[in-house]
Amino acid sequence: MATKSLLQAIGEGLAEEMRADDTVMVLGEDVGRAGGVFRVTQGLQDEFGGGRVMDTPLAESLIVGAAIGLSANGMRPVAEIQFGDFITPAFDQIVNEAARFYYRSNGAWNCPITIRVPYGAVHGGGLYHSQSIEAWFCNTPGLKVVAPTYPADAKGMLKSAIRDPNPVLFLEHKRTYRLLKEDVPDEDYEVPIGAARVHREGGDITVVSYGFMLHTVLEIAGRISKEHGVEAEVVEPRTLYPLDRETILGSAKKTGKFLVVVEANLTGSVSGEIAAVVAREAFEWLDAPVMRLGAPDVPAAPFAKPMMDSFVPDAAKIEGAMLELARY
Amino acid sequence: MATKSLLQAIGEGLAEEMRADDTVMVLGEDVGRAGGVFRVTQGLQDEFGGGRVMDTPLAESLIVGAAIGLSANGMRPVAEIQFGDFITPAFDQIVNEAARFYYRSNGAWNCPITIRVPYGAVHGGGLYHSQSIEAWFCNTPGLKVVAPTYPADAKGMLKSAIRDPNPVLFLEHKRTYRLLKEDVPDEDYEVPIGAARVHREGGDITVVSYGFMLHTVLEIAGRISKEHGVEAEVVEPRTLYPLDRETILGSAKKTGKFLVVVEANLTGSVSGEIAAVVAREAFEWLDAPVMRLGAPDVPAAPFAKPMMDSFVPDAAKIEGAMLELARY
Amino acid sequence: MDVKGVQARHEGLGLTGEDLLKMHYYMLLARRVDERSWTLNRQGKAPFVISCQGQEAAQVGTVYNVRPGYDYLYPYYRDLGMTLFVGQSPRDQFLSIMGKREEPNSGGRQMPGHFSSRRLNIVTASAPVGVQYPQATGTALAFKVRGEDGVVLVCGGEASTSGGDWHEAMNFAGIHHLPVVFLVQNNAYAISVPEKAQVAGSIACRAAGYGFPGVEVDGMDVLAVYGAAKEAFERARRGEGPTLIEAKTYRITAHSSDDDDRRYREREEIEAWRRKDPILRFERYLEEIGVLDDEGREEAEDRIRAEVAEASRSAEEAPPPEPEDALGPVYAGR
Amino acid sequence: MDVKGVQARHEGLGLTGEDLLKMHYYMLLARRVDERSWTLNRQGKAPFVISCQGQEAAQVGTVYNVRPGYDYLYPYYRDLGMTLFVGQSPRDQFLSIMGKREEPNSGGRQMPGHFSSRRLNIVTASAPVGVQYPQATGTALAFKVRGEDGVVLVCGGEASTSGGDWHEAMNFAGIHHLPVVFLVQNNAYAISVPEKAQVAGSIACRAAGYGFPGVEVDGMDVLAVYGAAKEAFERARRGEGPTLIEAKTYRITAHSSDDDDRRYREREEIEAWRRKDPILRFERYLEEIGVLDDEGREEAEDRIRAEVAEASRSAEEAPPPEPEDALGPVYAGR
Ligand SMILES: Cc1ncc(C[n+]2csc(CCOP(=O)(O)OP(=O)(O)O)c2C)c(N)n1
Ligand SMILES: Cc1ncc(C[n+]2csc(CCOP(=O)(O)OP(=O)(O)O)c2C)c(N)n1
Ligand SMILES: [Mg+2]
Ligand SMILES: [Mg+2]
Repeated sequence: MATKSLLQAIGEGLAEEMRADDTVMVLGEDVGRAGGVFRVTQGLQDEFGGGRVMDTPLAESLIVGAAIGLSANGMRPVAEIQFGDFITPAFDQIVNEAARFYYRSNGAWNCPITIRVPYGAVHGGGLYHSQSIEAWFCNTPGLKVVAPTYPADAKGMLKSAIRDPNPVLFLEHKRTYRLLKEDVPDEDYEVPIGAARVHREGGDITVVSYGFMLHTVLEIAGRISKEHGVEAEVVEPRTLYPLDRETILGSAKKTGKFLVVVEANLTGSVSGEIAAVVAREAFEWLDAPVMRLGAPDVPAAPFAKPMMDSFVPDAAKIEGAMLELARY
Repeated sequence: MATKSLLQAIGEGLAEEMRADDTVMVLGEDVGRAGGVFRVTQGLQDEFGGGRVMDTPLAESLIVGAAIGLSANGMRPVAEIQFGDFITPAFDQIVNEAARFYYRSNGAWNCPITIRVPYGAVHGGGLYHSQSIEAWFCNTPGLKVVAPTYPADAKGMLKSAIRDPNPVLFLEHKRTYRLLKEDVPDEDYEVPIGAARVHREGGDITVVSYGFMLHTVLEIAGRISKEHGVEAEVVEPRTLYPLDRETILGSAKKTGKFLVVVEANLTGSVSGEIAAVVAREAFEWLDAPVMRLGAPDVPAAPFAKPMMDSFVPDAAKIEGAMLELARY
Repeated sequence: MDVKGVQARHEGLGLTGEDLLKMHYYMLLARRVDERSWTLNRQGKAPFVISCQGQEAAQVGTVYNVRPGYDYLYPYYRDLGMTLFVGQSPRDQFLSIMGKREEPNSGGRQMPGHFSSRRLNIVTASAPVGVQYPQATGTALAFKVRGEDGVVLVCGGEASTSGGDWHEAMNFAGIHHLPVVFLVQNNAYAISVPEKAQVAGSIACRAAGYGFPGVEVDGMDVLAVYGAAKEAFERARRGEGPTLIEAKTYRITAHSSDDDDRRYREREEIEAWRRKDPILRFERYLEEIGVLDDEGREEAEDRIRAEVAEASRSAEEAPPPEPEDALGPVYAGR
Repeated sequence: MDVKGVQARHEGLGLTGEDLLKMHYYMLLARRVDERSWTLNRQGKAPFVISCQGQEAAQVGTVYNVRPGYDYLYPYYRDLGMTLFVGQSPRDQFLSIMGKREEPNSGGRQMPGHFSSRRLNIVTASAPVGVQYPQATGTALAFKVRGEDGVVLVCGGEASTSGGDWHEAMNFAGIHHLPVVFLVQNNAYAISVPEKAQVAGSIACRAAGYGFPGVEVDGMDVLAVYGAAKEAFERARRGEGPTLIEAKTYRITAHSSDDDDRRYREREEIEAWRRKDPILRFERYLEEIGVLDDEGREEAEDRIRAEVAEASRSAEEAPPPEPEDALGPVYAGR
């Protein structure tokens, strides 16, 4: 077992699946010789050749559409969208096509594709290299949307995604790519889609979060435990659609105080669905209103640092929300 | 004042705006000689000519993109997307472009376009002439999303949309086009964007709904008042983004019992945001969990009648939910 | 009439009299199934009909090159002539337009014309126009990656070339010399929008810009279409890449049973095209070369009539879906 | 050297010596501003740089036909040579790359290269490649609807032709004979992806398929570009419709300051292209025809150097945005 960054873990997961299964292919912009703009696919073209690791034209609808067609003819493609902000041209192929193959053909055709999507705000990315795009895809039955945050989870979930007979949108927060390393098993393993993870147990409040925000939440959970004696239970959905309602509700009922922290523009984000589920199903257990924290409803993370830093929820805001909830 | 159907009211609103303002144009598939597949634009090309009422190629990204470009050069285009299900290719131009013109140019460029979109389930429409697409667009600051249900509201809101300096997505539920007629003022008037409407006052429960579901909700509200003495307050958001939180919360606080009814696949629908806002802001007033009712999480309305009828929430399900809430 | 010169036409294409009769059979079958569909619609038994009428030559002439169950097919909603040829039955089509439970495309979930058959390699189709093109290139790429000689046939109307998906697919197919045949059935209208408001320049000519052949062919002439498609399929099988075929044809019916085409086109125009009916034209040819006479035609008609009547009757009796069928299947299991 | 023949080139295009010096000035200015940007990047003052280097002839040769503030411009992120010409200043560019509050494109909201100026009719640009094309056709349609003779210039790299938006716009422009000039700066790479994996056939050739002229031009030769663009703009003004220009050029720098181009291209290739540098080439021409001598070049260099230094200095001093600036403006008021 060696320690790996998120980026390394995903790259390894890809390589292992390609070694194990000839039908697994990678396609996208700059994924070949260059190894991807984030270097996730580095080395893959050398190992597997240009036929199985293919640079596509700059055409996202084509990338996903071709992946669908590959899957209809026996392959298991992993498509990369270079930045989540540029997934929009592929929206039709994802929500109207891939997600509906199975239902519309009454189970005759399925669509085993994985779409890897780096997302989230980074300094200097500006409006179009920063968006949290998950809400666009979380009202689409037939699609699975996963967003693991930690390296070992990501590798195991990538394997699950590739082996899943359904289309899976695989979100990778750019700011977590190299943020930390952790032990990643050497042997083959899967982390199931649809199962949330409890990172930290606690009886006072529940905080649900994912992506870069999760790191901050965990940091603050540790701090307020020490400084204020507040024990936060921190739950990472890992799969955003369909949700692991059971784990989320279990924690909400246990603590009676619930907060969702997302990096997305708050209104219309997946935080709404999570909060609504808790407000409905854990009502009798709630000792405080279900709270949410996210980015303001402003187009997206600005380029200039002072603006970017005030746009993304920071440690102070998150700590404020957690303590407010704890003290409610 | 004459009585008009929703379809007629919208058609008239378009004609009046075109008469009043030379820069208003209509573009879309079949909007010209044929007058639109639903006949909303009937007569417009005869009156205003092919230059101002233009049949476009079958290319939704082009339709919205061209509308954006027209607006950048002094025009006020009204683009029609033939069915909401086909708005997906234009997703990029709407959420990444139109909605962000103003912010990204620091207020130098705005984008005064209106995008008319028939949506919602109809018998025989199948998966691709039926979808409730609103959630895709309700996480996008810079965009306004409106969905009026009644003829007079629709005409007044269409005028507001066309005169608004921002991009407005104007949703029209197909099943309500000819469902009823009501008095529509003859003189010029606007119905403001961003203001909900209370259709029926009541002290027992609040039901928020829009589109075809709203008609059923109102019908049942009348029935359960007579049959069960339950007085429902029925609130129509009319604008789905940004929400009129004040009116919605006012009603929730008044009744303490809150239900949202949508036709969309429930999970990830706008019902989540509405419920989350109420759960947060009206917590102390709530006597029951915030409830939601929508279509099951199944790709979309099927073609065959028995399946379609079981997919869309019907009177029995809605009545059941309203009574369950009232009796909570 | 230079009978020898005429005979040379199909012989030059390597077709026997039997081939010709088979082509004729499927063209006529498609037409009669389609006509019966409108009757069912008028009777209130089929809520929606979308037709192949006028396009049978384009469809059968092309699909005649397909190896059913091996090559892949992305038909569009008018391609009844194709789906019948590769192995769907008239009864299947009637089940579909009546939304019956055992309808093979979708079990009553989708509107008619959204063909699908895993067995026949007909990839499940949908309504958004043009989405099939990128998918078809991916399917062709799979053949290429595995070194197989399968071909992918992908179809659409002329308006299906207006959206970005068509272009992205043409470019990708051209870059990788993919074994895909693009068949555009240009029937002069997209619902009400005439070709001149839909297509700048020429669809067939565009292929040159992507570095592969594009041919415009008389879509009312099944042999002309067959000849162009034969070359395209052979090229694809040889690994030489894609071909674009633009078949000039005409939609004889309204766009669908929901459309009233009097709003946007003249009756005279339709009548003029009816005189170019691809089936009548092919029958004249078959008569001229002595492959079909009055009696033979009657026989074919009778056989098809009986087949269609029985299929329609049997489909009408089939049960509708159950309400609960709406609820799935949403996700495939592992 | 046939000086007369050489002189005939620019004279044949109706250009005076003054025009040539103006072109030279903007090409050199763009280059020097760009070079300075990399310095600021290395100094940690500018987080992101994306370059025009190598493409100045394509840019200035084309934009020289634009009437600033009347015609509309949809530049892409490398088009510094254009935005300087129509009226943005070197200081504006430095403000932008340093994300300063008074930066004119976006007030520090957008990455550099996302040009915008209401005053100069530069429509606000974004990062998603290709979205500008449909917008440009709409802007051209507005001119046409109002009967004005404005022209819209829209630009992109060769990869911007791969997405559907480019095609949808080409088709629409062709159908309505819109006054738009499509300039594709084909610099052989899209980040790491070489042209052969990006473009099937030929971009310039594709215009024929849409029924309007497409010209391939040597993008390292400002006069050749100017000549092609002049014809295109005149055609557009006469109401005859669009033109596609494919300028063959080369990206001398890495894709951006975030890219390491050693991963995917050889140093020798870059060196070979450096020898075709459009500025050096133009200077040789200017010398040959006696419009520029060593002294003149020195003077231009000095003037530009001073201008750039002052602009950079002044931009560095400008204040950054305030944190609260992030919060708006989201919606325009009525
Ligand atoms: C993306 C998309 N936009 C709009 C529609 C609505 N629509 C269905 S068929 C059609 C016309 C298609 O015309 P064409 O491609 O020429 O085929 P034809 O029906 O003439 O055979 C339109 C506009 C659609 N199905 N998909
Ligand atoms: C829709 C979209 N997909 C991907 C990207 C990421 N990206 C930015 S520039 C670029 C390459 C563009 O190449 P080209 O059009 O040839 O222009 P060049 O940079 O070579 O001048 C890519 C892939 C993007 N900006 N937009
Ligand atoms: Mg057509
Ligand atoms: Mg390039």
